[in-house]
Amino acid sequence: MNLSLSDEQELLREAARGALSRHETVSAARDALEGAALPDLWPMAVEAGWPGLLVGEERGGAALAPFDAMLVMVECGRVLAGVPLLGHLPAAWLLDRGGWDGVEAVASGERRAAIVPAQPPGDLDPGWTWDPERGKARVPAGGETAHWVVDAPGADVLVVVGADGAVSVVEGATVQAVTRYDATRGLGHVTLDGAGTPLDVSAQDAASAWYLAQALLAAESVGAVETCLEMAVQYAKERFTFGRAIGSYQAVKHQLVEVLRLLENSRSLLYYAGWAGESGPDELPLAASAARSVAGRALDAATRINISVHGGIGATWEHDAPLFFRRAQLSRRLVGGTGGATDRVAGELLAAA
Amino acid sequence: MNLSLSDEQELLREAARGALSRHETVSAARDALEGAALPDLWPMAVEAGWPGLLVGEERGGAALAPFDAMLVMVECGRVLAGVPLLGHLPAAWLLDRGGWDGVEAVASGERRAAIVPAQPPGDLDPGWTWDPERGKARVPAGGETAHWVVDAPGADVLVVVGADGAVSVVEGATVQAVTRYDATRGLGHVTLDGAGTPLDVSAQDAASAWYLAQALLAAESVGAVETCLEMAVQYAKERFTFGRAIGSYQAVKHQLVEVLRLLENSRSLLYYAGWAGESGPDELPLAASAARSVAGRALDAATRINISVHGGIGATWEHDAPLFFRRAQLSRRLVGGTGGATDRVAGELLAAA
Amino acid sequence: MDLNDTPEQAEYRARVRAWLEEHRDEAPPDRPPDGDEDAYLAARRAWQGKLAEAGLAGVVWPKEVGGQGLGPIEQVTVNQEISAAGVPGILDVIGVGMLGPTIIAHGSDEQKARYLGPMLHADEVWCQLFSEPAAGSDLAGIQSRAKLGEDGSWTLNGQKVWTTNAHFASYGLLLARTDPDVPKHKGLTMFVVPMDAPGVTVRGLRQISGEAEFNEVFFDDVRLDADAVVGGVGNGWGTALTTLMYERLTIGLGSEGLGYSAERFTQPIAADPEARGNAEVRKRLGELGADFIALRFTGYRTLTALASGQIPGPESALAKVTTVNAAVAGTDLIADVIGPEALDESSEWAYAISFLPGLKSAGGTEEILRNTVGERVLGLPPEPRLDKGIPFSELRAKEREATA
Amino acid sequence: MDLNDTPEQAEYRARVRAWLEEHRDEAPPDRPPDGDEDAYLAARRAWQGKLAEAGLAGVVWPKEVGGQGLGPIEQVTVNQEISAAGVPGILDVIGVGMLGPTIIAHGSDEQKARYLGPMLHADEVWCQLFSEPAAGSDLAGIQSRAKLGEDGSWTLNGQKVWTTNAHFASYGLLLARTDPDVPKHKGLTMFVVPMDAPGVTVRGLRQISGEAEFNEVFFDDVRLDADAVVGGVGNGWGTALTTLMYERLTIGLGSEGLGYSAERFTQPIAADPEARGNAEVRKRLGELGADFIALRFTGYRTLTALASGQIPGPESALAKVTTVNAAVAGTDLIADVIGPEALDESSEWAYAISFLPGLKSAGGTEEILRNTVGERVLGLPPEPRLDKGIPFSELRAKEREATA
Repeated sequence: MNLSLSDEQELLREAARGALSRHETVSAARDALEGAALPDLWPMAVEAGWPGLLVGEERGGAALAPFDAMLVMVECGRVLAGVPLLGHLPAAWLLDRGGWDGVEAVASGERRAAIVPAQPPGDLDPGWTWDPERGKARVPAGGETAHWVVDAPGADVLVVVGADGAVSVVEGATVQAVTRYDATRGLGHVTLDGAGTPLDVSAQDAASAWYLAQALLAAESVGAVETCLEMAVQYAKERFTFGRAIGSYQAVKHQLVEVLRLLENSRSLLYYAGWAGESGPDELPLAASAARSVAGRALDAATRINISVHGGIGATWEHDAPLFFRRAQLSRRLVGGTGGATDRVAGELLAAA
Repeated sequence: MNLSLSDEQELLREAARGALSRHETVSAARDALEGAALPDLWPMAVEAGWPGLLVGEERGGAALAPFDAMLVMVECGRVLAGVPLLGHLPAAWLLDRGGWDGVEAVASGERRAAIVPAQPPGDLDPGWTWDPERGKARVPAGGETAHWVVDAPGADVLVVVGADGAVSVVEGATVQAVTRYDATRGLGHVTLDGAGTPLDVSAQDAASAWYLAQALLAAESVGAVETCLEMAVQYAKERFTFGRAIGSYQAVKHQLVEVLRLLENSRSLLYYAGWAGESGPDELPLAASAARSVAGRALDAATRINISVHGGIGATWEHDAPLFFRRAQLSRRLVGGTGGATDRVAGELLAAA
Repeated sequence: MDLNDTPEQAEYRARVRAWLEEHRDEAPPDRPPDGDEDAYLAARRAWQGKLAEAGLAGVVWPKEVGGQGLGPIEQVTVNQEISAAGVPGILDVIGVGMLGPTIIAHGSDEQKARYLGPMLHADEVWCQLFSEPAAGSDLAGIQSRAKLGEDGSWTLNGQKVWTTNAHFASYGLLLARTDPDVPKHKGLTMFVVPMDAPGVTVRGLRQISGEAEFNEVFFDDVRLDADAVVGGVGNGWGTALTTLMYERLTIGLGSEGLGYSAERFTQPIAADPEARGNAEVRKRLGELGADFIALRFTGYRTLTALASGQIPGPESALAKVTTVNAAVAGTDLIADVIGPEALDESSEWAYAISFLPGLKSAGGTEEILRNTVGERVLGLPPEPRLDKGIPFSELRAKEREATA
Repeated sequence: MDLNDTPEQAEYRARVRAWLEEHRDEAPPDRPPDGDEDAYLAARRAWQGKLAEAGLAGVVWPKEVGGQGLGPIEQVTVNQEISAAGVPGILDVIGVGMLGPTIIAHGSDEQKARYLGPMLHADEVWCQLFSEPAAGSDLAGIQSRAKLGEDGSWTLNGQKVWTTNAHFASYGLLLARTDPDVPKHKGLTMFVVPMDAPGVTVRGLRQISGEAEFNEVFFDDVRLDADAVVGGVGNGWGTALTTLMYERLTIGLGSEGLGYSAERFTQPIAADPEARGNAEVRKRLGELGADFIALRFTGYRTLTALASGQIPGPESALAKVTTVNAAVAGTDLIADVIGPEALDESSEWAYAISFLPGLKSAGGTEEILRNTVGERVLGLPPEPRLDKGIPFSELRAKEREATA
């Protein structure tokens, strides 16, 4: 029993924080809302070796574990960095599992991949479902256009999980780029014409890719919660009203502690998801869904509380708090939704009962 | 536009409070948990004219409106009085509507009635449903035993709403008295052998009886919330910690204000339900369900917060706070449940959209 | 208990309705069309002028200052009929609803004669200059400073924030500190400030949506005449309390005015067969729907109290808490049902999602409202106050020290 | 990150498991059967004695006082194996877990020699005599008074409350005020009190369920010898902090020990085909289930910190908040699904529903926990303290005045 980070993991995290700190990602998030182009952080990611984090060494990757990738996502989430790892990492992992020819270029980041994921069968629904027009997984796969696919715009390779969990590789699909509310999140409507190359992976692998995405999104959310809590605590120490720092009032203090409580619970579940991703595949559906569910709730609470602790100024365009709020609003409705993950927690518990 | 009480209503309320104050109803609620008999409050109710509140004058009743009955229920709820009006009043009202022969004796209180209610059709379910083994309405009528019928034990006349909303009068049914958690609430499992006399009322009347019961339960809950808030506020003024009255701490103060907020919302909805019960029958399903839903939430919050404001002592047998908590726990699961009422609010809104 | 109009009220309502029926074609649209904002404002000013001439503005103002001398029920009747007719109401809600009544209560005869008529007809729109960046919940902690000159005029320096309509207002009612060496509630004075005076700068303050719904206003050596003082030098706090009371009243009667209602949040769910049968969606809709319906009746209760001569207390502030929280629950639900498309910036839902976090603090944070209600309504003991009786200048020094 | 045992840990676990396997038949049932409580207690004492002899009690106590000198991971391993074997653990969790370590840290050599052995073997069970009716959240506000006599002995008067096991304990560790004329944290002293001393009265205190899970203890001129003092006269607060630290540790490692888990709340829903397909039920189950799973891993994190020599801070108190709230959500859900039958007094659910409101305040109210974490972990400024530096006797007089 030892949940402390290894020296390598500490290094990975420090390096990520350092690399990201050289970019003005938060103000870029604001500028992007007004149409400015986001800084291209992919070269930085490539230099850091992130594209190949989950690809085997013999294929040019770093052969690290999901938990390591989650550590990187936490750092990206802390600064709202628009690094398209949420789409790339599960895709690269599947391409590696399936022994796809071009995986080296994906691992090196020369080519960027994105997953068009599908939600694995659950206790109530025996079929695979995917995102139709909403951010939810509830219509059986088979439609021609997959909506709201994260990181699809600009991806060179799409890894598509279809009905019955079969996976195929699609190059050159038509992707309509869209932006919704959080301009740092690349989204696309992907039109599939069925002309993919089958990838030799199991349905279990396809399922793991879905849960990996849930865990990565949970980690990214944890990072954003950390920043919101730090911002709000700092302000609560500095802002005075009625002769006292506002953080000395229970109404403020207890809300901040509530964010901490949700953050600690989310962190605990990142460990679970990380462990399951490496050593406990049977528990991955429960672990990753629980992490997504609790981190999603934490993100929702943290971004709202951060604004309200700041009072009126927290709800202005020039403040950073709304940028995190925008992140929360969109994340909650992507890749099956926070609600879908919560439902899956129940489904896994019920199936095991 | 005038929502103030009439002089007659003020009098009715004062009289109810006065009559109830002559009984030790709260300590009786505690003693009853250890098997003591509850004081028989029916003679007091008879003397006050409550059994005939909703029966026409020509049949010996007071011909008052649902809102008047709700005012009496608020007072009963304030002191946890075990007066079986929740079963009697809707039953008496239906018997009056149907021109039942023996209604005078019911109006006078010489004979006590109780309703075996059924939930009217909603937007999703075209059929009538009633309480099966749970406090919920979800199994089509037609079973032989209706469980958890409020005030059934000791009732002389049962008014049974059956499948398709037909109503019949049953005398001498087999009633198995049961007690669950709140010993002031008479409950019975009623075995129906089908030998009732049809009562000539419309399905709309049968539906109104259900919603009347919802409104009465809402009113009774409002009374209990009032008492809990008063208890907690009083204690918060008197109890000191770290040199200050605990009510001066925001954590305590804001919780008490939250109870007040829920209470005020509940009171507002009692007006709506009262108005609809008298003048707006089309809105009664929405109004009564909304009142039940919000008052139920208020009761849940008020009873829990009352205990926690009192600290450890609030969770002891000798304290009154747990008796109100017990009331809340059971009420929440009776007559379709608070959750059922909330669902019905949604159903009415959706049906009207 | 009666939800219906009395015969007199019904007659009044009929007259209001008839006038609106006859003149609705003269009304501008409720929201500016894309394009010329100046022209739109001019049309709204003209429309308020017509409403005022017809007696549909300043309903509760006394007759001697141009009002109708009627009660809150008539005011609500007018609001309801205007809403039912689908036309916009008055442009200067803040002036006519809150600042005018303050001048009526505390202003000099000259001030009343000069300002109230043009305000009522929207020839001159007003703005409220109370809030400051460093004085949020603690309104009395304002730092804008007016210094008395030897000639009896004042020189004003400072900054205000959250100022609605400042960019086209003619006048502002401003609270400034005139004596920093007494405890903070005592050294304040209320002024009328011409918004075109030299040294006044207005800057739009953008909200989450990107729209500038408020302004910041800067004062740089702005000269005010002696007769700009409203209610007496050093009496600013008492004068401001009148404004705040009318603000509460406006909010208390206007819970449906924010445009949120049970019906609005029901619509998109009713249109979605799967969502309308989903137990979790229904639970959330049922809870927030019941809250909105409760607010409607809380409004009727407030009105009943007003009509019998009572002034609504701080408890009507709780209606604002319910409104904001139910609306947040509603937008959360709708966006969960609709998905990312609800977050399109041009969607009404995205607009509401962006608007609500700011509304939570507007007009007093939820925390301050709960404090006030806990102390004034429930009679709970106040927080210990560390700032009582201490000169304002000394307080500020302490603060700087604590955060250094 | 490794959830598995190291080889050494695995070997230790195997040894523990083997011993339990061999001796499980000697264990009494976990709950008293109806009937003879004295006989049941005797069996539990004997079982603790066997566990102690096998090295499965006092795992983290130093070897020189009869413990094993091992670490928290071994302690948790023992807990897990005892739980897996389905046998009860030690009877005197409070004594061995919290009071023994306090005596080890602050007691005299004589006290250690006299008390620790019989405590470990449950020959003498202990109880904790800190809480008082008037000193709830403010533990230092205790009023029980010990006066020093001329012969060096003490005379104790006062009342304690929420005392687990007092009705069969041999000794209690008691905090009393020995000097009321200094500020409240300074005038306290810790004592060992024989529970059979003349003047000690124990009365059962019934909870919501009707069961007497705690006791009140009254002291009426109880005479204590000079050597009853633990940690020095006037040092009672510091001594008590050691106990509280071990209490936090016991709670932090024991989040699953209260018997609530995701699995437990899933069971009744899994058995109900309609409930398990209901979206609202699933949402509630999913949320509370995820919370319980998080608690399990929070426990592992605490253990990781302990194993590397860190002491868990006040943030582990948050685990208690999550536990209580998730358990309340769980019982609410189950009773909604099952209906009134879940409220039968003999049902496990009714018992939990009755138990949880008291648990919310036990070991510090949620409000106090949030204060502590906000100040110690987040570094937020404290509440203004009105009682600082004021002699206890004067504070009490002020209180009486304020409520008069």
